[in-house]
Amino acid sequence: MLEFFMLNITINGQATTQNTGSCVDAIIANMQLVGKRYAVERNGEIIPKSRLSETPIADGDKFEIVIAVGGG
Amino acid sequence: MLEFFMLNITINGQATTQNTGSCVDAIIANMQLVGKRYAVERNGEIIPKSRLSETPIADGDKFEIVIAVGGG
Amino acid sequence: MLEFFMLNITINGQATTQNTGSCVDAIIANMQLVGKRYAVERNGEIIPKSRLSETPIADGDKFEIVIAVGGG
Amino acid sequence: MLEFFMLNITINGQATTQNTGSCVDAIIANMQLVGKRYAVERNGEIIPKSRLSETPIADGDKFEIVIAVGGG
Amino acid sequence: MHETTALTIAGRIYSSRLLVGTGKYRDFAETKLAIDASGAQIITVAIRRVNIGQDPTQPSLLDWLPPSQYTLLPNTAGCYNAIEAVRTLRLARELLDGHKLVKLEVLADDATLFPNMPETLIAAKTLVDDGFDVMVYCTDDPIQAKTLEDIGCVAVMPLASLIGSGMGILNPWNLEIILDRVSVPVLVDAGIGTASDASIAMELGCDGVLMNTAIAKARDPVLMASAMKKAVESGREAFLAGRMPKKIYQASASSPREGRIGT
Amino acid sequence: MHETTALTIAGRIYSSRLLVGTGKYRDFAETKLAIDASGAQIITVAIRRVNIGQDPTQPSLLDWLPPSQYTLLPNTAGCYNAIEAVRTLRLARELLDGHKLVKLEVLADDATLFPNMPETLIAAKTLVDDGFDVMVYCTDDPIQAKTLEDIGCVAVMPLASLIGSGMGILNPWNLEIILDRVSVPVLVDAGIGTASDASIAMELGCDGVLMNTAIAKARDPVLMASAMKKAVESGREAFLAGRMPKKIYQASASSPREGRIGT
Amino acid sequence: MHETTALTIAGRIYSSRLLVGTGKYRDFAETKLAIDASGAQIITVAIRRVNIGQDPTQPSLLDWLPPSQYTLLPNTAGCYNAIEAVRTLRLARELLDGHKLVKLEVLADDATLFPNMPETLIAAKTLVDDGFDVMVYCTDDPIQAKTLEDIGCVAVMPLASLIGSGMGILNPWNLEIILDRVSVPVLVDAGIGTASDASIAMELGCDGVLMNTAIAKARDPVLMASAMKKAVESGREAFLAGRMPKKIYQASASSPREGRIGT
Amino acid sequence: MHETTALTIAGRIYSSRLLVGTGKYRDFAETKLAIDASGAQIITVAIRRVNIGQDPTQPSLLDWLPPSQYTLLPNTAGCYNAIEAVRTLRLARELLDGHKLVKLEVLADDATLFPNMPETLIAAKTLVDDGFDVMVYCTDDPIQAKTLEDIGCVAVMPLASLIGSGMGILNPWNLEIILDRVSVPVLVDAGIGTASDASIAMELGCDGVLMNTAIAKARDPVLMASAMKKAVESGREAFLAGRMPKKIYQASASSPREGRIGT
Repeated sequence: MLEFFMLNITINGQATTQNTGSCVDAIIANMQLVGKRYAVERNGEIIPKSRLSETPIADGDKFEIVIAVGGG
Repeated sequence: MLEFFMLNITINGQATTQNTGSCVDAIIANMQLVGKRYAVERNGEIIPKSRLSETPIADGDKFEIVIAVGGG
Repeated sequence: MLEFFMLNITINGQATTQNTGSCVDAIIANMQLVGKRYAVERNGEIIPKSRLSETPIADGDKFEIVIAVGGG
Repeated sequence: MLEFFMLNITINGQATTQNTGSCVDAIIANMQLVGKRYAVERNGEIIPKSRLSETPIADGDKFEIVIAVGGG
Repeated sequence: MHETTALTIAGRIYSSRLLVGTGKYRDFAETKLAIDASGAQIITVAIRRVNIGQDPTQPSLLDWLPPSQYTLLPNTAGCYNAIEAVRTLRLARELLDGHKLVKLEVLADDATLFPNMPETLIAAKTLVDDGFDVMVYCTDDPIQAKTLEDIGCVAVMPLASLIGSGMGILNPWNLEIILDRVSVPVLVDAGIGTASDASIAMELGCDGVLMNTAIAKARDPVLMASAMKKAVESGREAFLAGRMPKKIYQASASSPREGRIGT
Repeated sequence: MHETTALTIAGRIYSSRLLVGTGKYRDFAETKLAIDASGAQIITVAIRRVNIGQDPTQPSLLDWLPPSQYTLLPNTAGCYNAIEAVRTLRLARELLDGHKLVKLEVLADDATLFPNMPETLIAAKTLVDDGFDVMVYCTDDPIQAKTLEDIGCVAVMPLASLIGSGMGILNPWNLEIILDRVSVPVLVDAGIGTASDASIAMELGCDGVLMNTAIAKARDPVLMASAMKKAVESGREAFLAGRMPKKIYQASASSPREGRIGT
Repeated sequence: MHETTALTIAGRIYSSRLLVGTGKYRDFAETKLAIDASGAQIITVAIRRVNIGQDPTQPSLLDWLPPSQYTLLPNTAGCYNAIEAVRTLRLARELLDGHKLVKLEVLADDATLFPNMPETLIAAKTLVDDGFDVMVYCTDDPIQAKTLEDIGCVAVMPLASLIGSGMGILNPWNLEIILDRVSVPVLVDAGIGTASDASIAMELGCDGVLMNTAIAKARDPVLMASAMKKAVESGREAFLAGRMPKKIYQASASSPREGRIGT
Repeated sequence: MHETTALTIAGRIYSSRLLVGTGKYRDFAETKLAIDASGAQIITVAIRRVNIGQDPTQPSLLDWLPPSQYTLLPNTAGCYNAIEAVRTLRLARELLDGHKLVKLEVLADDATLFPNMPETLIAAKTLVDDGFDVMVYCTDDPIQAKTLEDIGCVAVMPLASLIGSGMGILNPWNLEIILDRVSVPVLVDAGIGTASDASIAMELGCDGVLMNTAIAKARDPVLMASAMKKAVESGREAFLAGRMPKKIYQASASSPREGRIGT
């Protein structure tokens, strides 16, 4: 019944889960991006970094988490 | 009082007059275009040649009467 | 002792022999060029066709016999 | 009778005269080229600078006296 | 498509791949002589207001070049937006008794006569929906040329260089991409200056060439028209014949290397 | 001289300004078909040793292309110095019963087939003194081209680019100086790759073009020969017709600016 | 505008007129060395998803090229419509703490990476309204380049030739019209292959050049970066110095004609 | 040889690959400023008759440009045959105290200033036998350039285009053959018009560039001299760095194709 308490979400196109009640900053922590430069989009809307810790994750959320890479 | 019975119209951007009750074919006749290739637009709408003789001129009508000329 | 009666000559860079006493037209005949377009050079000098039959071959003569071929 | 004692010479294409007995260095002095960079050709032959003072001028001598100028 | 020998536009076959304009000539007689020397079957005409008061007894362009003998291609030269262009071609259709084949050109400004692509896309859509067979003057942008084909235009006609400039083909590489992408006929329109410009366009694989000034403003327009006819045919034949490969610094003798006389 | 319409070389008039070589074809039949499609009247041939042992019953080049129908132009392809070249052309004269018109080319090396100009000048002098009418392959150096005219050559033939390279005209500016300086016919020889290259040479004012590989090594030599015929005629007509001036960023409308419909 | 010596974009002055990309290098170390050799102050970066599972302890691009030392220019490479491009740049702005200067490029397809102009116009309008300072990759269509300026873009960046092609400037004439029409900085973006290509762009009067592949894919990227730095400075100085006029066949001696020695 | 980084002529090493002339400037002050801005170490001078009656108190060219600071390269500009050229350089050697490094140019005529190659070959042989180190102005004929090397010239200097024309490099293909054939330094002499022309010459692999008019007749000669210094360095570095290959219609993205945001 564990999954009963889990949220099914998508990060960068990949399905994964999070504990209910956690906020978006938890994802950043899991990805070890704390202190790095990144940006987060949830369901097509950008979430400012300042709000990540106050934004609860909802079941079915789709996240895009991006960084800067080399490009022309 | 003659102008009282005249219609004020515009042909190819120039103001002119026509007798009340006349149809568009009268303009073609005046311009001696009968038997030539031309096209007539009244107030932005094309009048097929076949309809010119049944289309009465109204006061304030704007006509464009065109022919083919040399062009690249 | 046969070679005693033969002349050693070169035609188009290849060594060959001719009977003593024969004239240049004999070479043309051997090469089956009679009636064709060709030119003959002996030891660097051109021999006019008209003279081939009166030009005896000498031992050691070097001949160039040429025709026209496709060229740009 | 003065010209009797003078030598008729040509310098850079212009006719002029010099006193008899003078050497080529006199020309250089007249032209105020002393201490400058120049070269002297007499009748088509170059005279080394070191020899100018020991080279007497002869009547009819043709001199070219050149310097360096701007050029591409 | 660009490989076939006959030029087919909107289902009709043309033996000549040279299209010419009728402007800028000394008079109608010269126009007629030059056009006939060019062998062109499709000729462009402009649509203009009748000048009130002009002598109606004078022969007109169409008296010299009757629709019975030439495929007239009314253009929208002088139109600077989609609305003007559409109005002009609807008048042309009425004038030519329902004629559907037209040349759309929407210009951006007088100084360059460069195509206004956004307006051109709008006008093309409107005209295609209205049943016209649209040949369209455009930039050499391969993407928008393809869009014009997708809209339903029957031919795309990128400029070689500015109208009336005679600068020739400034960017053959873009033309090559267009030829690679577009299935309808691709004709170079505008910028041809001399015969070799037309040959080069055809050697690239273009389906045809449209020109006016290069002929009309040559010192001898009729002779230049003949030159252009041969140039287009020559370039087409060279394209179909398949040119030799270029060899950079590897000369090869045209005569056999063997059998040279000895020394 | 370069303005006249007929091509006159050594006092003889030719209606075709395209000269072609006879090398590199699949066989004599293709050679003959291509040459006839080109309309060429002057065709070059090489002089080579008879291969001892070759089947003498086989037809030869001249059986296919008899001197009675074509002006044969023997060349010295493969000669690397003046002596070889002179010997070769004397043999050619004997072979062709006193024929005087010849093409002199003295090559520098196999890799470039570039003209050896010092040897070319020597050979040209010798041949002119010996009564030949010399058409001479040379670099595009305007000064030495003029020298060759002064020596008495009947035509100068600068290379457009390396023989067999198909690179086209690499330096039209030098050709223009040659055309300005030289009175005898100037023909572009070597380097033509496709039809427009030939058109461009003629538009520059050249009196003719000589080519071989561009035709023989096209995918379809006979069709390319036809393309070249039209290209040379087209370029000549364009030259005589006088092209429109180039206008840099000054477009001018081909349709009248007046009388456009109002809005 | 194009005459001034300092490059000003969105009110900020840059001493270097060379902008470089950060893609295609062997590693970050080489990227850093090449960028510093180029003297570039503005460098483009792409925005991409974090690869889940990638080692987060590894240094990232921005560790090597910190925003404190370079003006980062996030681009939309890989976006094929306006919506993707706008989303990407909004993420970039968040990522770079509100950074407004961005490079918009909406590509048409993978094969050409040609700009999709209709989508580019839509995205540019949206981004300008959203407060971005938009530098925009576009075709060399002078009309649409002007439209992009009118929309409020801070720089227009026409391609010289296809991205990554190294073909150089295929149509300088269109660039000249753009420079004549547009007041905001005009930078050539894409297609530069070697140093002289960059010089030529600057000699035309362009305000700057943006490149990536020409440096990253040279045999020695760091040395090529230095070459490009000098090429851009050299071309700019030549533009400002005012080149001598070209003289066609009118040579003039560089040395005085008088005073040569007699003979 | 052309691969080495230092320029060595007649055993002496030069850090600058730009050689400049001293003619056509407003005055000696501008000449000096421009030459110093160019960084040139070798500067050409002409040899002329002293004007009788000219003010001897005025400073001369060599007072501004002393042989102690520059390598003077006396030329034979204005000489139209071998004899004049040899006489002129012997005077130069006397004038410069036995200086051996000279520039030979034998011109054909005033209108083109084109090299007279036959006379150039004669003069080169005479001068080499007389102990001179001869740098020789010549045509771009690869065969005669090689002959000049074989005669013993220390550098060959083909023209890019006519002296003073500013037309740039008209035939890079011939230069490439020369670079492939000749081992002594190859410098482009004459015809450079702007900075990119010099870059292109160096990118081809030339060992140096000699110019005069392009700097002296720019609107701002001193700034153009600086541009030329950077252009030559830039072109050389690009040559050594090894440019990316050109890709014809095969664009490749500069940003990674993976990891773009989903939609």
